[in-house]
Amino acid sequence: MRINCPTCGERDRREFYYVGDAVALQRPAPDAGLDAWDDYVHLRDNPAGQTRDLWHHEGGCGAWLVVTRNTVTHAIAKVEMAREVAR
Amino acid sequence: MCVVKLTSKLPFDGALPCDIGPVSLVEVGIGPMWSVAPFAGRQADCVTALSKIGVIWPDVGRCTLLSTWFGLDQIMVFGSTVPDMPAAVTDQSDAWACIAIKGAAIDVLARLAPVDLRATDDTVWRTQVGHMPAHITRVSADVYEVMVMRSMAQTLLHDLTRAATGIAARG
Amino acid sequence: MRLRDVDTVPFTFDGVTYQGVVGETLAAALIANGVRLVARSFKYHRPRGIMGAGSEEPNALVTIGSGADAEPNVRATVQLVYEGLAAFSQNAWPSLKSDVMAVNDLASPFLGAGFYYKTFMWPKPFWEKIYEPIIRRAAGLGGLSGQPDTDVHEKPYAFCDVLVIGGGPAGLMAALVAAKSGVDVILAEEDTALGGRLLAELEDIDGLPAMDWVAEVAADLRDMPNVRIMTRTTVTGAYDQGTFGAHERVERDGMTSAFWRIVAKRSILCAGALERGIAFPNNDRPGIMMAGAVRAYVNRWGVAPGARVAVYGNTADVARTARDLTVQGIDVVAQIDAAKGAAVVATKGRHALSAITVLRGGVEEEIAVDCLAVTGGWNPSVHLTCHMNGRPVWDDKIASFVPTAGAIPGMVTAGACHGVFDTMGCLADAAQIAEGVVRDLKLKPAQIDLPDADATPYQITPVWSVAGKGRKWIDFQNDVHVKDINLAAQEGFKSVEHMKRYTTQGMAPDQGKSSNVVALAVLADVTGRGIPETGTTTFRPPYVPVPIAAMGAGGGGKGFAPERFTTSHDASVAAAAPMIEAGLWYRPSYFPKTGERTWRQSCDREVYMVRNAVGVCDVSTLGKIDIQGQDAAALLDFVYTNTFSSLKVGRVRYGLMLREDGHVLDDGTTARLGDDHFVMTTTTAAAGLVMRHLEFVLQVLRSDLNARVISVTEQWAQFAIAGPQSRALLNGLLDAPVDDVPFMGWRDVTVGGIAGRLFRISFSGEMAFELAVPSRFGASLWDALNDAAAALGGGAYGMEALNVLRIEKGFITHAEIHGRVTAFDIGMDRMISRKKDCVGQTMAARSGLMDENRAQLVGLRPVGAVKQLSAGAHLFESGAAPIRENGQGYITSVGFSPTLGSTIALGFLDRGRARHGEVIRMVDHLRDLDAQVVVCDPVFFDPEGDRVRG
Amino acid sequence: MGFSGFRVLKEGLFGQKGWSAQWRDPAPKDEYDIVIIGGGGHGLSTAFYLAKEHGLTNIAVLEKGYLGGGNIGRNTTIVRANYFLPGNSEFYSHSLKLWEGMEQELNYNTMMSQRGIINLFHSDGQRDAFARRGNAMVNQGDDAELLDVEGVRKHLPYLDFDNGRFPVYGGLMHRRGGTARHDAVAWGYARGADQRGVDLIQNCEVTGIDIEGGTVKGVQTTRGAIRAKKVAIVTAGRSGQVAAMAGMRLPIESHVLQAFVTEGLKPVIDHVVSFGMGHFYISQSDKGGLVFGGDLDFYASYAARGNLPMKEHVMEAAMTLMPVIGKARVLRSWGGIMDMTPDGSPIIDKTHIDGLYLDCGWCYGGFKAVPGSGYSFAHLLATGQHHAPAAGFRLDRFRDGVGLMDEEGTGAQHNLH
Repeated sequence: MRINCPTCGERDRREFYYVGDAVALQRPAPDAGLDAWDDYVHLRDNPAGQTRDLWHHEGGCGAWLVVTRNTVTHAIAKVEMAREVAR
Repeated sequence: MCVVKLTSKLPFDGALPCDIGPVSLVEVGIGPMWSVAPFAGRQADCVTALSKIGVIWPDVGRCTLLSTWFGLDQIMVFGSTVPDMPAAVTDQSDAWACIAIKGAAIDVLARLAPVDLRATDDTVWRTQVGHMPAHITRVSADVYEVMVMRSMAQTLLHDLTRAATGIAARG
Repeated sequence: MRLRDVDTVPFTFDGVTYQGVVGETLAAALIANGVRLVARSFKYHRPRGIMGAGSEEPNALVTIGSGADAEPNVRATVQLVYEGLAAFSQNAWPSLKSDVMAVNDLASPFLGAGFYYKTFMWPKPFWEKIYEPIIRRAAGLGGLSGQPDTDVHEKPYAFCDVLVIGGGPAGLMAALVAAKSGVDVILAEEDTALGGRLLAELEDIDGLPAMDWVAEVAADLRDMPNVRIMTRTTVTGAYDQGTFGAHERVERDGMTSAFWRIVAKRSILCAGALERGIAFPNNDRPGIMMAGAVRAYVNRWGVAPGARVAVYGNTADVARTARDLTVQGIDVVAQIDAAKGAAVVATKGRHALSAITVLRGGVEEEIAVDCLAVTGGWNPSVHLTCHMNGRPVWDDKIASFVPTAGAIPGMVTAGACHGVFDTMGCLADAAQIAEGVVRDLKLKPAQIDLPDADATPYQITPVWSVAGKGRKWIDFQNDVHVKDINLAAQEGFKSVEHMKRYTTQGMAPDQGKSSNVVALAVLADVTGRGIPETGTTTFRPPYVPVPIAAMGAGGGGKGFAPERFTTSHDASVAAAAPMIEAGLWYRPSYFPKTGERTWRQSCDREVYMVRNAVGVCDVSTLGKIDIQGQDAAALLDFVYTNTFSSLKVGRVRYGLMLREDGHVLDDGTTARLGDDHFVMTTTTAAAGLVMRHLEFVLQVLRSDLNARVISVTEQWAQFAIAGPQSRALLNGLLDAPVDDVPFMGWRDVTVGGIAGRLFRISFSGEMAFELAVPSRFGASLWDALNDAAAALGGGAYGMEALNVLRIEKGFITHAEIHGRVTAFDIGMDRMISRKKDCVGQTMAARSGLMDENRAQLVGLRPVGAVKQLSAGAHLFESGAAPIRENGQGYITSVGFSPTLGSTIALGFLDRGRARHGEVIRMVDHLRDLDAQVVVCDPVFFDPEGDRVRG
Repeated sequence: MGFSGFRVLKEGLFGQKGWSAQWRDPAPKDEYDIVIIGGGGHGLSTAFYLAKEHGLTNIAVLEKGYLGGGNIGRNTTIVRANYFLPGNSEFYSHSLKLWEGMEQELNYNTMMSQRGIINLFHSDGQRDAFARRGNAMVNQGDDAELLDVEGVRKHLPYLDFDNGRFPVYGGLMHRRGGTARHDAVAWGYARGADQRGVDLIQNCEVTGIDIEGGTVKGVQTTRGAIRAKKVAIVTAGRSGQVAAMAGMRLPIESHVLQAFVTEGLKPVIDHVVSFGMGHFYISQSDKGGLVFGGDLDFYASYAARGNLPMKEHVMEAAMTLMPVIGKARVLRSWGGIMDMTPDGSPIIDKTHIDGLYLDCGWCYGGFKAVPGSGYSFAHLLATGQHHAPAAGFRLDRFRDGVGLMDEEGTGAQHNLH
């Protein structure tokens, strides 16, 4: 598996750390309530198909990336810098 | 008050140079090296500040005579001082260990680093060498330099030796 | 028998010396020497000979070499002969000829598919004691030597624009077109030589022998700098985004293999096709071979598989095989055309084929033969196209499966694996396909003139199995025959996956390469479905089996993970300190002094030394992260539970970090170097994790914060100087006195003119400092610290003493903050500031994480006869039975405190903070300990903290 | 029709003609008391125990492919009861007891082989953690022994004790742990359920869950609508999709776990062995193949196949721990879809929809749980009450943080368990 890091170009999967669904980009407010936080920390859409997940180019430039990827085929449609998506 | 005299020690401390088949491994003394990470939106100011002391800001994945790209928003600058600039600057002179691989360098690194090493001179990679985080520089077609964290110097030597031995065994 | 004059060298098979040609396959050499019986089958121990001529060989598996380097299950059809090669048969005892386990074959009526699911159940204990050991010994093929693998294995990477898989006519043409068009090409070929089927066939290209054309193209390719030809390299797997695994066998001294990770923008699969058999009675006798293999032995290797050969099959290959044999002067005694209904219905010969019975036009005729060449047609080698879940599709025209287009992104197929079986067709197909690939890469394809080659169209009348008495073998390796498949269907195992799993067809070392299509056809027949709707099982990587040592190359011994050494490592080793692994680091356990016989004596002395004089300890392994920027303090406020924006420059604060789920992530101290500048320390274990976490916060959660983080762990060698004499030591060592450094303060200092940092922090409860200098001076400073400490009655202390010192003070490590622990559990919930948001704050407030009944950090001391406590022991109420229902907690850390003269422990106990003074029971079943302990505050020593403040 | 050595002999003499199908191939009825979605190990054992323990037989198991086609047929077949957190301890202990009586209970040889499991440790800290686990196992009434390095050497002389990157300090031995023949477990439960009247319906994919007024009414399938009083979702890696049909989001992320088998070899490894400093565990099947695995590939996936980095990591671990198997050749690698939860422990619970039940989140530990899960889930389905050993597997524990069972201590990141 190879991921096209916007900084470094296409790199082998072994350089990347995976954290999970890009839900982290929508961190609830501290007072958003337990349901919102349960959603954020635990519940997942877990689609069989297109998903957005967060990877860290830990073995490369150090960028956190939002990867749009198909969980059935492993095809990667888009890779973005997380901080740009987060803005 | 006694006066203590501290002596310095290089990461490979006498273990290098060594030759394995067609491959030579030589320690590269890094000297003073500073990490420079411009604060948000201030890279242009840093480029200007460095240019005044003759340091060219490297492009992503490139090095220059006195600087090298080192990661997201981060370069290393070589030289005894760095100017004041709107950046996080740290002394990294002692944090890394560096070996120059001469002769069959691409073949050696092809056994350790998961990157396409076909490139022009002065290309650099942040990647892994074996299981270590590393910084690779293509000095020339036949010479590549590899930096790993200082504490992993022995493992770098171990891995490079193993790779070179494999190449030598093929004849 | 050899058909040519050759130079030979000796080799042995089962101890008998034969003559072989260097570079030919062991199978060819055995055939040349008239060896027919080479193996015993897996289940019934049937005598078996050589069937094929390639890596798909199902029968002729042998062990190469003996002693440590013995290599089991090597296909005789790929092993090359060298002088002194020693090969051995497998799975037979006492000998290949008279194998006692062949008794299984007699019992075969009872040992049909799945029989073992129905028996061996009584009496119950007999399974592990009797049945299973017998089955295990009987099963398996070859044996491992029991010695570590000593061969050299490499694991390189390679990158190219186009990977051409297979160096037959299609692969050569594809590579030529791509290379001439200017793309970087890797051509991977499993065989030692390029040419593919052309190596084995009598064919002309442009009016000359086909191999002349092969040699010309190969030379052309070798001359191009953008081409890399990798022979003896099998592409074993296709993975995501154009990544391939490939296994190269390098046969030189001290080197056996390389496992390549090849990355290609595009790939062209030219893997050819594999011949399939026909299921006729007793079709497994040594001497019954694939027709294509017979031609390979005759044409390529110049050895005759028999003197009286019959050919049986359903394509033009029957005539072709007969022709090639006749050319070599071998007697072809019968051509049996299955397409016209003729069949072989019986065979004879126990250890070698002696006769066949042919049924033609209703008449049976027995013919004496010593070799029968069989072809049931060809199956395109679709395997790699299935590695990403692609399903091949049935093609009636060739009565086989062809690849689904696009099954592997970036891969196209050409030639025989694409369903094109004539040479001319392969060349044209490959050229066209390669041109498309070149265009795809935005280049202009070079025009290559196609040579003139054989264009005989492929025609086939499918024949799967024939009637007749006797077992008709399909999967030779796992001994599966037609009746087994019928029985599976009869018992309801009608889906192809069920059939495979019930009969084990296709699960042997050849992964069904020789048997899958025939088995499917038989299953389709018995279930009354067509082959397409019956479907296929999935081909999984690797295409051919790969040694663990090859894919695990570099992992052996110390190569598994980096070793990290501190600058004091050599000095610690010189001081005879046992070095222990701490994550990737090595740290000294203790520093033995003359006369000390046990580690405890050393540890006790070191603890005493720190409490009463001064000790020095290398703490460089702790993570150090430099944090700068106008929002540096805000970042710290967000990642720590407590507030750092209020910390004054020159001061240090302890901080606690949570995961977003509210549990403790790590702890450590952070010093404020300037208004916008901090340096954070982490635990050794969590250094990398915290660094990643900070980047996560800065780039994902709080990209609004303007701050930069970078690890400075390696820049600094840092040493703890702990004990009442620590200040005296430093005042004697540093260039200026340090009397003004307050507890939890830090200063820039110089040591012999070298700039460093001094932090007054303590992990021992004594007045203590940590002195950091650039790493190049670490070794030298360590020596100086040891000398200075010795002069004050102190010295170095190791991990054991460090552990005791911190337990005495109730300081936690990851033994306590083990991932399930909350700030509440360790009594630090008040450190979670409510005035600001921080990671984990909300979830830490969940009811379950703040429950009074949770296990809480406590200290424990023995109060009964048993004085020994143990980490990992569980806690119970005094007098309660030590069972799960009564469990109330557990011990995390234990040490003998020489200061208190007692073993002391930290642990977690239900409602522990409210139970100080209570006597409870500690039970360690595994170490046979049962002790009475009293619950106390986790701070055993100097609870007021007077000593640390000096 | 019972299986026995006698019948094997008899059928052998008469050309195997007397064996009938091991289960029927019924068409789905219009209505059942309970519809179980998923014909894998857990679904089949649930059906079996509903019939056997609760006398409920108007039950259908709906399987979109073939019975036992999911993780039950793709795992490394390890059976054990070596957990240390309350909630897990009692459940796996119960499950192991069911394993020990399985062959007799099912009249099917599932080849349960209690050859012993040795979890190796490589530091003092790991030893203490394993001691804590072992003590929990003994507290629960299961077996555990702490081996020092010499103790390990006696059992596993072939390990590299001298050169490995992480020396072996010792091991936790669990003698009652072992392996079993995975397919046979599915088939045995299927046959047992079928014999008791359960309809096992293959090639029947559920496409919708009918819910009216907060109560489940049945399911839509590729073979028509089926009404049901209760619907049980037991679909492992696909739980998220099936629950979504009922409008639910689950605390699950599906990941790929790879497994490997080598060519057949004469006996070399007699136990189940796991490495403590990398992800690697191994045993040898009765057919002689070395069966081994490692950790997840770590990215969410439904592809049931993995990539090279984890394969290489697993093989490198093998080489540092037991280089004697270096010459064994990997024959096949494959992947399963793991339903990973935020604490690494499973869910057996009712849902907020009346009549809709959930059994999922087995992460990569589902095989050993097959009998226990079916037994406990059947109990819940039949009685409406949690079966005591599985009472901790509540769905709401994540929300309120009560009774989390994070054995690894890695927190609410699904792929870290």
